[in-house]
Amino acid sequence: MNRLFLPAEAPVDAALRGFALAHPGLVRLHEDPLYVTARDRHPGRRVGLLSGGGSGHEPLHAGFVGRGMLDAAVPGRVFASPHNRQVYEASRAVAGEDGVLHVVKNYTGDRINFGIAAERLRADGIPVRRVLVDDDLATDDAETATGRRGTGATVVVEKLLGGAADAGLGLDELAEAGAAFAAASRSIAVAARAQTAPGRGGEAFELVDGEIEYGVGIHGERAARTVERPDFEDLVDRMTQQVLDALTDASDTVLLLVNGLGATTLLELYAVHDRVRHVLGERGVSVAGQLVGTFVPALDMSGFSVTVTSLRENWLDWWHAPALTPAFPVSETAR
Amino acid sequence: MNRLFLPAEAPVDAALRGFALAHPGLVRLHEDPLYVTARDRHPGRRVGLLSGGGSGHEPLHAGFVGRGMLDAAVPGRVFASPHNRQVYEASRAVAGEDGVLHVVKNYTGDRINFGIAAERLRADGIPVRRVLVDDDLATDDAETATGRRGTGATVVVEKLLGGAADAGLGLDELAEAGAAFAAASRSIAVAARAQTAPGRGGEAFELVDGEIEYGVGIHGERAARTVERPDFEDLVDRMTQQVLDALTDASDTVLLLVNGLGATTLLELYAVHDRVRHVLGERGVSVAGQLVGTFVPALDMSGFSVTVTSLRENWLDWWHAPALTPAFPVSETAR
Amino acid sequence: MTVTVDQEKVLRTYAEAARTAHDALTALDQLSGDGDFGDNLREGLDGVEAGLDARPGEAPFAVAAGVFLDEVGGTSGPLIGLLFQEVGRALAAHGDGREGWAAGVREGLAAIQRVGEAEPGDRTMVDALAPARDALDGGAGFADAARAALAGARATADIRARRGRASYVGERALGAPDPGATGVALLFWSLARVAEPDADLGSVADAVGWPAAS
Amino acid sequence: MTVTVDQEKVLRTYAEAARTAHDALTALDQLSGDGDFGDNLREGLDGVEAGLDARPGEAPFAVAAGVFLDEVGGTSGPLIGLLFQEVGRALAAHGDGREGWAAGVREGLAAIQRVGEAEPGDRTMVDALAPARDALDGGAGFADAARAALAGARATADIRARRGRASYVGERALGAPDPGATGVALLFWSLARVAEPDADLGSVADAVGWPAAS
Ligand SMILES: Nc1ncnc2c1ncn2[C@@H]1O[C@H](COP(=O)(O)OP(=O)(O)O)[C@@H](O)[C@H]1O
Ligand SMILES: Nc1ncnc2c1ncn2[C@@H]1O[C@H](COP(=O)(O)OP(=O)(O)O)[C@@H](O)[C@H]1O
Ligand SMILES: [Mg+2]
Ligand SMILES: [Mg+2]
Ligand SMILES: [Mg+2]
Ligand SMILES: [Mg+2]
Repeated sequence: MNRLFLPAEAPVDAALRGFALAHPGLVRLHEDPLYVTARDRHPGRRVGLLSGGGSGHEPLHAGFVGRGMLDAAVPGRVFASPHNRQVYEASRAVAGEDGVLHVVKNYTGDRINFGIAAERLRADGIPVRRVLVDDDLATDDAETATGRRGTGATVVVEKLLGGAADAGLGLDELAEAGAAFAAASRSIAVAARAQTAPGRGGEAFELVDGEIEYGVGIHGERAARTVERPDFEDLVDRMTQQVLDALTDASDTVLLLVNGLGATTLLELYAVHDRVRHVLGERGVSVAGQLVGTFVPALDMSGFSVTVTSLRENWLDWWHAPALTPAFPVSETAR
Repeated sequence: MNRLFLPAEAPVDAALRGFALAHPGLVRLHEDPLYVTARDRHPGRRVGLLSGGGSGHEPLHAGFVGRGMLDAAVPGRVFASPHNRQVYEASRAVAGEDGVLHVVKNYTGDRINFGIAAERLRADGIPVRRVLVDDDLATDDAETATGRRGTGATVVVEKLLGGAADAGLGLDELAEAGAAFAAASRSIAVAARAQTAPGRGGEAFELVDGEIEYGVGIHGERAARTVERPDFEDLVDRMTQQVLDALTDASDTVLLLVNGLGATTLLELYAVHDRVRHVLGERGVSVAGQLVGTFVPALDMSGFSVTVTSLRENWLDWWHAPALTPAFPVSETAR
Repeated sequence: MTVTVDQEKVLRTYAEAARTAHDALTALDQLSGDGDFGDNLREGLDGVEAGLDARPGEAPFAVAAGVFLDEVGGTSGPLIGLLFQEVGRALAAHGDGREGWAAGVREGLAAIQRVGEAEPGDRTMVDALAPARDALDGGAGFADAARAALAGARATADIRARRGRASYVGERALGAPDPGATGVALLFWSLARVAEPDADLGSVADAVGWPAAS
Repeated sequence: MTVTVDQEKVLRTYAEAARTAHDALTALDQLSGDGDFGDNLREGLDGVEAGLDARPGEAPFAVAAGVFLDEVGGTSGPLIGLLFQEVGRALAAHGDGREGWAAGVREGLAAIQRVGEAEPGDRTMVDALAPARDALDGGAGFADAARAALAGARATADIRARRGRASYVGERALGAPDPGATGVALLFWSLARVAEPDADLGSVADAVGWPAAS
């Protein structure tokens, strides 16, 4: 049984049209090739900020297009990288006086397609750099050449970069700042039910009763480990401890993201948040900003992730800098 | 298999704590009895606005507490009415010089408990009136004394009332305006998978392969009709037509809500929005404001609803009036 | 004539009656509902007695209203709380006599109907309250009002389910009275016991009248 | 000496070679991938010929780069597009001769490696490009560069899967060369055919060398 309500033809195109119709004051749609750009831009911004990747992770990335965050977002098909031409043309459309910065989640397809676009831009004389987001602890294995996957931290990196770009940083400074944001961020995710497999319907993988996937990705890859389901409190404690332990240079002030993977309700996410805060409090970590909600899902998977970004001096100004986008909570910027 | 990630003890209390910790600048938590209030309030507001109901519909209602919308929200347990004492004490806390207005979704339990609280407030000399939201077309049956259920339109009514309250309307004017908002709103919902039954886990009801529930409610009641699943386009067209046909005094300018029931992704909801707009365009209806997202879910049900509110003169000012809450999209008010 | 009735004594008598009737009320709610009415009423009135002990200076029905509105579960708890609230307000306004009680029951029933939207004949506590109100409004004394309430409650045994929650009950509960109506009738029984101790009203068991004496 | 090479003729020769080699390239990608490489290369070069016909004034490799970067599918399409882009830029900067080609291949390979992150020995088109670059950088002529590219491509038949996408191939593809390396070697074969028509290079079938002549 396919539970997804999507048109048979070109679902991503339809969704992006519906998205642009929902936010006419904030974004502009470009149909061929497919991408969206922000209608408004801080006058101090010298570098265009662009991100993109496979669809099925909404509101990422298009929901974060707008003044204060991304200048453009480029969607691929569900769980598939966008074409380099989309990235290339969107980049040309939003490049600033000091070029364009690509925010790329660490997946082979995205690396190649963004990389090709970057080569084309360089050939055109447009300066371009890349920030690679690779926060997922489940793939933190020195053996694999591919490195950690990019997951929830993307929204944190995009917000911080938006604030930094509006502060007038140049391309190289911005690329270095972005690399530092990503390096200071780690995540871990669990799932109690797989997402719907987009093509055939049905669940992408089966879970045995009473077990959960520990360390699941956002494309429905199974986790490396299927574990017996712990208590709610034990599970959240373990995830939070693992993330904190991995941030070797953890400062005592952090940004926190409690992220739904699709079908997990706000009731659950807020309860998780309450427990994560309890653990952070016990470890003496203070939280300077937090997001709780569905920001980087894996289609309609039941599960959630916890992301912590260890803050350095002056990052907080960029976090709280104004941002007006379809999906970034204004309450994080309005105080 | 229970897919919900919730503590075994007092999950709603935990979630509301986590909610208040996530939005410290906007809301204040009251733990006994349980409710939240807004930290800020338009100085021109003379009437306190309060809503509440069973939990499992987040972000409703707590997510709409803040300047420009609700002054307080009162959660019951999952799918159960709050206790009258919660409503009574929250109402006392936020009543204005001209009393307090209750926004109540039409369910027996909510009617009784809000009604009892209203009697207590009256006994204390606090003026109180009620706006009943009853938009669900699936229960539009002259036979039943209970009337139509209250569903997605609640968020529309709460936003319009917030704008009207900030414009300084008195209690009676506001109650009449609220009744008019509700009367001008109709919804219809479909589901392709039931929500998780909170107690036992597992799906609250089973669907046969290739069928959907047409006219489902937000507490996991089955719909009156299980129908063979139409094409995406046919389904959305039928729902939209039904809602438009039911608004006997449909003006040619409307507010539109495309609402997810929990597990339905933004990708889907935006694709639905695109199609609804197509149908509205064909019928010559113009859309003055729209919300697309998960605003009034039924826990983690897979499905969506379409709500249309037929606009009267000057309602649009109230729709676009500033609102700063955890969940109402600022883009609807920022243009 | 200005018979004044000791409010606290009425409530303590009612509490004692609820303890005595607990098992019968439980059985009645098992037949037509979820079986908690006996508990709700007894524990609520125990709480009222504790409140009266703890805050002897306060108006007894205000104490009772607070307990039932804030702490008692089930549909009946807060509805009975509303009755207490209105009785308390009326006794304060019109004195502790018949006039005060007539006004309080009238206002209390009106509030219960505003909130619960039940009509006489729907097989609810309204079926005990409406005859009592009519009796008091017509000038009757406390014992006659109690007889009217008890008769009204007893008559719910013959009401066929028609709508609302009553409609779920079906045939099964026919022959047994509505627990809420029965429980509320005991308030009038208690009131008459205190106000007219010589009136012939029978025992609590007689008042409940169920299970029918064999 | 300043041998200049007709860019357009190189591309048309390459297109003809891709048509001839289509079935062999398809078979190779069926062994080690998803079977679309033959289609991707042939349709891409057909598109380039159409572009050359439609816009005769434009620089041929710029036209070819646009088609491969914008329209050709698969991993190989845009990577070959990058090669065309850099060759086009270098020929414009250093002239249509050996110097220009040496610079273009060097820059193109660098771009492909920046983007695709493959090293020589990973069983990709890099294994044809790296020997060609080395030959041209070392002062070799076009025919020698083509021989180096063809030999590099042929040698991928013996590369055991080590990492990345190559690791999925396993034993099954051993003995058959990498389709992308083979397809890119045909560019150098075409270049040499145009620049040094008298050199002994053999046919397209000889160049592909698979299935091995029986
Ligand atoms: N809408 C109503 N109006 C008046 N009384 C009602 C109403 N609904 C139920 N009751 C009364 O409540 C009694 C049941 O109370 P109780 O057992 O405490 O509630 P619940 O059914 O919630 O368990 C019924 O016997 C009836 O007399
Ligand atoms: N990372 C890479 N760097 C360079 N070349 C690569 C890389 N990955 C694949 N290739 C080349 O692409 C060829 C396959 O092309 P094609 O069939 O078009 O792609 P796909 O595998 O996406 O279907 C391979 O034979 C190999 O030569
Ligand atoms: Mg009961
Ligand atoms: Mg009960
Ligand atoms: Mg292939
Ligand atoms: Mg392919």
